[in-house]
Amino acid sequence: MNEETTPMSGRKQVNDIVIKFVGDSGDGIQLSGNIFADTLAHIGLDMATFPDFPAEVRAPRNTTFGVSGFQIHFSNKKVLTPGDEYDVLVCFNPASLKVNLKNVKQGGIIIVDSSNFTPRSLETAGYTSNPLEDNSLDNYIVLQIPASEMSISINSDLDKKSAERTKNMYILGVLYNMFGFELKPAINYINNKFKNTSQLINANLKSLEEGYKFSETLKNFPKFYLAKCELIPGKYRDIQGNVATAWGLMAAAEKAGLHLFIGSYPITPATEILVELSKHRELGVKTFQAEDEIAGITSAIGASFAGALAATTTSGPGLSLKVEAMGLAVMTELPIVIVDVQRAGPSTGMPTKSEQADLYMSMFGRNGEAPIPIIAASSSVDCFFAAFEAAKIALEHMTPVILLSDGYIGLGSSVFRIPKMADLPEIRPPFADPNVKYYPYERDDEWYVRKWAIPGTPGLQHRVGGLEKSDIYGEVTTDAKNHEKMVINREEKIKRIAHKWPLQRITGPEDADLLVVSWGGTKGQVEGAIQNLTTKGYRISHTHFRYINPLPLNTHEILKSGKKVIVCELNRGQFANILRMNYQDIEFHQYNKVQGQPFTVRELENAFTELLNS
Amino acid sequence: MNEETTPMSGRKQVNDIVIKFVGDSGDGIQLSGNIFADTLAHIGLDMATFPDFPAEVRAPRNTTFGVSGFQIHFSNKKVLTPGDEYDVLVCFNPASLKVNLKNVKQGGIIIVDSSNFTPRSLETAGYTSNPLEDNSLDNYIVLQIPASEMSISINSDLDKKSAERTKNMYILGVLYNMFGFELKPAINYINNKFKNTSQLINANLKSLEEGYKFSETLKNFPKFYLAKCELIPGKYRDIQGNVATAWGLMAAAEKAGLHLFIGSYPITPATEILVELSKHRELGVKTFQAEDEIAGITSAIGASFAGALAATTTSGPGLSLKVEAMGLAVMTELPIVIVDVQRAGPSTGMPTKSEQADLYMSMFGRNGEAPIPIIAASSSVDCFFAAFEAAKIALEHMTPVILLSDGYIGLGSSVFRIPKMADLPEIRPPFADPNVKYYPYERDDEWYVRKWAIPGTPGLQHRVGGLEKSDIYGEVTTDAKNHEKMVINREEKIKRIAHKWPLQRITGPEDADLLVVSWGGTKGQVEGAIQNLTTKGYRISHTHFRYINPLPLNTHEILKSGKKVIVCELNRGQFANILRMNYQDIEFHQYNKVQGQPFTVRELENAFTELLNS
Amino acid sequence: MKKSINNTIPKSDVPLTPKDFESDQIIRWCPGCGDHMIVNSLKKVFAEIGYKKENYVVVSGIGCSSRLPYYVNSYGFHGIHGRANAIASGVKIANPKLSIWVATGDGDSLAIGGNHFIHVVRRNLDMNIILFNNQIYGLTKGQYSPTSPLGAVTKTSPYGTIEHPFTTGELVLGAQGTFFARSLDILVDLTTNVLFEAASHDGTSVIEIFQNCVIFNDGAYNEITNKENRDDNVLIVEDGQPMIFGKNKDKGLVLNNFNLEVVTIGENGITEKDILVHDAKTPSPFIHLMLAKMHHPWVFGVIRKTPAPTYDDLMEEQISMVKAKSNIKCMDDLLNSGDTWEIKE
Amino acid sequence: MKKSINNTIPKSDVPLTPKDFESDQIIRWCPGCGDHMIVNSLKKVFAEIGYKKENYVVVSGIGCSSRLPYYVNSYGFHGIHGRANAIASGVKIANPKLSIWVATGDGDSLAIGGNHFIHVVRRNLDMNIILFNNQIYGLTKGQYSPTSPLGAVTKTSPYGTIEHPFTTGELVLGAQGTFFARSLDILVDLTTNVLFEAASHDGTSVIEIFQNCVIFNDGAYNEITNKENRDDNVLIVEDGQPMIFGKNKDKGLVLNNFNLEVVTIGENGITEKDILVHDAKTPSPFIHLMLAKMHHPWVFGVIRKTPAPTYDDLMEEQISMVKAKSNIKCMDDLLNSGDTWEIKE
Ligand SMILES: Cc1ncc(C[n+]2csc(CCOP(=O)(O)OP(=O)(O)O)c2C)c(N)n1
Ligand SMILES: Cc1ncc(C[n+]2csc(CCOP(=O)(O)OP(=O)(O)O)c2C)c(N)n1
Ligand code: SF4
Ligand code: SF4
Ligand SMILES: [Mg+2]
Ligand SMILES: [Mg+2]
Repeated sequence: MNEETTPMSGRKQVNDIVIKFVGDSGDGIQLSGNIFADTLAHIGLDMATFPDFPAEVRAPRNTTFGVSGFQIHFSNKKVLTPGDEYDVLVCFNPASLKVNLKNVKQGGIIIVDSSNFTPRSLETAGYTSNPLEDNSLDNYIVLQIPASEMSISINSDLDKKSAERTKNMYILGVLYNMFGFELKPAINYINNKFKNTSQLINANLKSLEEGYKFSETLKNFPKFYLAKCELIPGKYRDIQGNVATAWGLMAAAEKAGLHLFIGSYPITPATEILVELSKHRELGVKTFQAEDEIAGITSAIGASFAGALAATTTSGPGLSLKVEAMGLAVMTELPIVIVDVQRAGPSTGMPTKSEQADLYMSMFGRNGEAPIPIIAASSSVDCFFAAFEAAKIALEHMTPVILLSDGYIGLGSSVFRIPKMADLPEIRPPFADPNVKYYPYERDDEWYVRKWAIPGTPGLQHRVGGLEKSDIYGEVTTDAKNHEKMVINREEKIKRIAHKWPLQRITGPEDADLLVVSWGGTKGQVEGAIQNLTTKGYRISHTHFRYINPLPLNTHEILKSGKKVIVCELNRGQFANILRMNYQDIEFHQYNKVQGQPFTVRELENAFTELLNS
Repeated sequence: MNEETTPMSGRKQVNDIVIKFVGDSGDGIQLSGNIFADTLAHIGLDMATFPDFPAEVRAPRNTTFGVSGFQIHFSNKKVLTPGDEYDVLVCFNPASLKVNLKNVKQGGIIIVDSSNFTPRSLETAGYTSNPLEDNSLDNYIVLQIPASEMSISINSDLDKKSAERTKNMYILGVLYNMFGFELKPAINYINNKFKNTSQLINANLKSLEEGYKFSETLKNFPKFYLAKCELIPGKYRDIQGNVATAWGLMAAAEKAGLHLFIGSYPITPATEILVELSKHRELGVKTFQAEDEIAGITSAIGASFAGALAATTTSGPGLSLKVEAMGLAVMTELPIVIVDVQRAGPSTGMPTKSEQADLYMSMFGRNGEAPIPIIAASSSVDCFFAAFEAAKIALEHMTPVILLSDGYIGLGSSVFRIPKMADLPEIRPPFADPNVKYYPYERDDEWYVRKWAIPGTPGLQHRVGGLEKSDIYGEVTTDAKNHEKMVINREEKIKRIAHKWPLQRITGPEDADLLVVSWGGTKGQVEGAIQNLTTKGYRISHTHFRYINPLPLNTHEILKSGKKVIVCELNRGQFANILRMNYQDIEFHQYNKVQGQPFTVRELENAFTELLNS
Repeated sequence: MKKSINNTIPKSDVPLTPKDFESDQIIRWCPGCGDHMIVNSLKKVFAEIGYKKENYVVVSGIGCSSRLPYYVNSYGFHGIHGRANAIASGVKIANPKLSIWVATGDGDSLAIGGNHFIHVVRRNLDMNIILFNNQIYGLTKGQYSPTSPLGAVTKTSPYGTIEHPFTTGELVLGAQGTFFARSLDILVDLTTNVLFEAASHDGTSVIEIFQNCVIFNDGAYNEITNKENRDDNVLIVEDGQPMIFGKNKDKGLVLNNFNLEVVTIGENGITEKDILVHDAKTPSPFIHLMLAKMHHPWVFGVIRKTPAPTYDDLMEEQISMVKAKSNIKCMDDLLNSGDTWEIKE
Repeated sequence: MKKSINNTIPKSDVPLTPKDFESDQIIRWCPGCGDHMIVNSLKKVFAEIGYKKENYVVVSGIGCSSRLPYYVNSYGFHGIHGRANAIASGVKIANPKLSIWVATGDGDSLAIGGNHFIHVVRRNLDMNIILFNNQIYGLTKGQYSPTSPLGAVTKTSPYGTIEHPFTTGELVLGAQGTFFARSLDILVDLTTNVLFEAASHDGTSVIEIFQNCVIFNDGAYNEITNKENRDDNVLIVEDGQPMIFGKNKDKGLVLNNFNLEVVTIGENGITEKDILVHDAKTPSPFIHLMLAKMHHPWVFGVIRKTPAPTYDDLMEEQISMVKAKSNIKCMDDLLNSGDTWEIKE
């Protein structure tokens, strides 16, 4: 919570707060979270949020497996992650307290809707005694708010069920008071959200205001304020990782002057990308909800052949189904972006949980020699830039590109400094010149890229396909030497993309005692841990990989800079092994976690200090 | 040709001969080859054969891309490969001469059906002058046999087309004389083959005998004889790799006392496995020709759940489609055998050509952490034993197992010393005891294997599936620690299989200057090259991997034994990279070829000596 | 009284009740979801059919509906998305003595799993496919499915879908289906009846159940579930019975030219005798197709049940036949068959 | 005289001939294969249709039939096995101004590609699918396919298949198809005609062509190709014409009860007037289904051609409509829309 003791109008100053709302799926958790985040945005704070859904659409009430959550980390400084532990836990029922208590900071605040701590709900949650009464919460500041009862009683004009539903606003009122926020942004949000039913607007606003007032009556009610934000000036918005991916692709299409085609099949946690893109017919986005993942990618390959910027979005099991068609895209050398929002596997695994275990498949999962560039987004906001870059590489190098995201950054949100389209790099696909004789597999000498001839262009008629083709001419052939040449051409084309990547960077001392290697969506946690350890005086440096294939040109040099090197990833060591293949002279330690959960900053700190001390 | 000069009845003794028959698809190439091989078998020689099909079913006549071939290598000693270069080339048309001449040994024999060297056929083959007349074949012994013309004239009772078709028998007659073989086995074969049409029998026999006689009239007709065979005593047969795979699976089913279920979709070069298995209803084999590869493997998983020995057979593009379901088999821990007869990729690639480039996909091509054991057959005959062993491991360890074969050994044949079923190892699946309470994910401590409860058994009702399950109990859960535990359980189960593998062996000196590493279907060529170099005095050793995942327990020790280590494979270095991941302290050189063709012994010799001299 | 089922699947020695099929798992469907009613019908029919408990196998893909195997005490396989019918095919072929039940959704069997669906129907493999049609992808939270009506507004079609939907029955018939029945989640007895009929059919039985997804597609079937006019919108057919329906049982179907037409008994001289009698057994699919396609009224009950050889029976027959004729009785025979030779010492 | 085609695909300024579509590739089909004739019909019809040359796209999967794109001078995509229809869908949606032709086989579109096939048909995407039905997997050398008749002896069914085949037309209708036609490889003119009709249809046109595989399934269509009785086994339908056939043009179809029946004109008082007139345009699929299913005689020509909105048109319309209403005209607008805030210096 980073308290500072400068009092101001009786409030403690804080710089950094993690709040988590938890309860049943029907408790309005996500809505409360969104309203709160919206207000934070209006105040101009940095933040990261993460929703935490149960696997079930509507699990039975009050069960521990049915708990839904929404976590917000906000600060006047840069926010790296949605946070490990909570300063404030807002619980709508006993089950949610049970599941989340272990992550509340010692001395943290627990706000409960005490109306819901009935004997029955305590029992279904598996409590044998009421934690609000048995002193088990003595190390926390517990605020008992009878939110459901109060909401019903102050909204007696409404039916009981609807009135009770406003309990989340009641508690929100308490929070606004706690942090000294004006109610204005919340009021606007509510007005907007329920715009067609004034009765609901009234009830929600009433509960919000009453909750605010009620909190004043509480003994020892803790009050805080946040100092002015230190973000770089600019225009900001809050953005979910999956939405950022969608927008990144759209931005690339606009920049390249192409139509965007999306061939996808819904799958958790990638579905939101398709959902978002379906909304944007106004920008000409063509979303094709295919009958399966195979049709998703093959329609995208068809659209690419026809001259669109084409992409397909999925998660692990869906990526598995695209393997054959990825090979076709390699062979036809057509640009497509394949987005994989990784989830916990193998097989169906744990669909709502996150992991980084599709890296092997992305690198190696094709029949034959079929290299594909891989970019891994490092945060929700980075999904925008990574998607843009994946599209740029695909279009300019005539190749499929895999963009790895994960459930954690894909479903999480963070604050996005809005770029200007004019500031994004140009994208220039290698269109064939209709006035020059066209050879489908002729390459330029520098990048080994073939030209793109779009159907409808007179004179460029040609054929592509999955059979091996002759160099330059693109005729079907089984000639032995030609095959080897083409295999090497395709390999070389991908290798050379490394010249387009920025050099790999390192933060921290050049000759650190420990170099931490990370990739993809774990960046925030690793940075957090390293900042903490650096503050504590450790000589520790960090290099984060966004470009996985090909590896940046200076990778070896960077990796040699640490006395010890540790690779942290949410799998059993896939990136570490890829590095071993490439850099045999470096010893790679590993820190791995396969629990469907992100790293916590604390466990990373422990792992690093342990290795440093060993 | 390994000639020895002991003359016997005017014949030179030879120990080792490579013959290749080449011509149009319609020229009866495969039939001639089969009859010749059958005779070799009756004589009791060792041999290996390889058919070489064009990509087209019936390509246009006389085109170079339409050439069909059949290669036979026979010897009175152990035969390692179908051979690099031909002692005798039998050409039915100019195009086939054109394509194959480069691989005829200097001074080798070229037999041509001279009737087919017409101006027109020379032209479609791309000859500007007739090679039979322009001295370009001066370094070879050329035997011009007007086989087509003669066949027509001696079979004037038949229509011209049918009469001409017997030209292959005419030339076969020449060969039988050349090697001093009796015509008896060939006559029996022909009688059998054409049993329903006595007219065809007569014509074929007439041509065969006339060809034999005709060769006597040739000037300088070379004649050979082979010394007595040195194979170990026993009963032998000739077997194609794909048939051997089919039989290996059938043998495993019989040994385990289970029904065999095959869920497959046809694909070159794996189709013959399905074709062979479809013939064996008499042994209760259930072949299910599925609508696609996904139904192939998922039906096999269903059959496995129901208690069958289940397998699916395919090649690269088909394996790509099975990726998602392989993950399901990993998660449900059900036994299935996945046979991949590798062909040249990526994508559709070159379907009739061979390669070893599906290794990466086999090792790493799944979403999530999903390890699968891999066995690679090392020869056509070894397909039998490798398939048997794959099934045994699958059944005893409750896991999918990948069996890697390739087009070269799958379509090739070699001589098989017929085993007795009683001599094959027992197979004992871990059936659940109906009298003990059943927990689907309870494991034995030694092998980490869960028990197999077969539907229809009273009291063992349970559920499996692709979602993560709780340890022991098998309930659906997203518990973080449980997931990690299960990931590690599955990993550990596969790792421990290494204790079941025989130790990795090395042939050659313990402290060789060069250790050659190979795996899968290249064994014969590599052994051949090493034998030759050893004879020449090089200190060179060889270790061939049949067990790819997990690697045999002593692999590190073996690899450390060579001063230099080179990994040879028909891809861009996939196994070499897997070894690098595991053994960072060893420097691996590579020799790779991706031409859709097997290694030649000669090129390997060159590569090895080059490295030795560098 | 139900007629009993006669086939090769072994029967239980003791009478069974739905309780025997109660599972110990907590049901995780949304409160009010139609799925709850379907699983109840299933447990009832398992008891009625009376096979040995351990011979039931329930197979599913992925989706809300595909969670069903957890909620029935039987051998169960919760597969991967779209592959339920292929997995089930393997189970049945491997052991034809098992009674196979597939629980699947409009996404699972008509989107990603469409190919396996039409192929199992074509092969007439003896199994029962319960297709929960809620016209939506439930588990992934509300995208349109291949049965969503043209124009449906869903998460992925904010401006309305532009796709013509399948109708399950037509697809089944187009794929050479031998059994098609339809029910509605709330009609628990009808569901139990048609499931029984499905079980008694040798071949692939497709039972489409209109199922309400209260969360993402609530009211999709209002037209046929609302009390006021559902009787006029619902025709429940029975083999051998005239196709009469309506609040007052005065409406019926007749064939007019090439189309089915609704008439009112008592009007224009129409009597009960004029009403078409349902013939579920006729091999000809034409009237069945018309019934499956009709919307006013919607037709429920067993629309088609026509005998044809099953894949699994033909497989077993072929094996017996070949076995009887062959000299090869074991692997040693096979290994030593055909051309072999001996190398002597 | 053919009527010309009117739609949004741009027309060639100069008249075209089949020569314009001749490719420079050596044809690699077996001599005598039916495929040779089909590609000739296609080149003819491309010229007749008269779109700009560069606007034709030919897409295929894998199989002998799928080699076709090499033998036509156009933009071509030789895809992977089973995916031709999905690839083609992407091409068409991305650029509706292209004329799309899919060349596919009974394996490619009915076995591995069955799902994409039924879905494209359902969506009524404007493209033309030429399905070469040789009742066998040709390229992989002779395994049975989903259209091989029950009992067929092939490489993978040495004792005869145990699978009921699909009939393409029924599957198309079951999938809500709007166009189905049938031809025979040797009837080059009929093929050209039905291809033209397909091109003029807005929506998914399926043209099934019975094709002889001389190598692995020679004579599969003997019944309808042998000179002696083919006229009595073949009915070529034309929209608006009575369905008459036979050597002496004296046979015809009538509806009897619910079935089509063959009658002889002049017998039992039957006159030409009694013969059913073919109506390809009727939305009702029933008679079309009967025609597609019939075996004595086999029915050729355009069996169904009924108007319905296409996916690609609806997509373009939806885009225009949404564009017209939205304030968001470019990415900068979108990025700055909704809730944003500014941090000042
Ligand atoms: C290969 C794969 N693709 C996509 C998904 C995501 N997914 C799970 S269920 C489902 C659709 C479910 O719809 P339906 O079958 O109608 O079942 P319902 O939930 O409506 O009962 C989807 C798209 C998945 N699990 N696996
Ligand atoms: C994924 C995949 N599976 C299988 C194959 C092998 N294969 C190629 S073509 C074919 C069947 C061809 O049959 P059909 O579509 O009827 O075409 P035809 O050759 O008869 O014209 C098969 C099984 C493949 N190339 N790719
Ligand atoms: S989401 Fe819909 S289908 Fe799924 S359980 Fe809930 S109500 Fe049922
Ligand atoms: S195999 Fe059959 S279908 Fe293929 S080209 Fe030859 S004749 Fe035609
Ligand atoms: Mg559904
Ligand atoms: Mg075919």
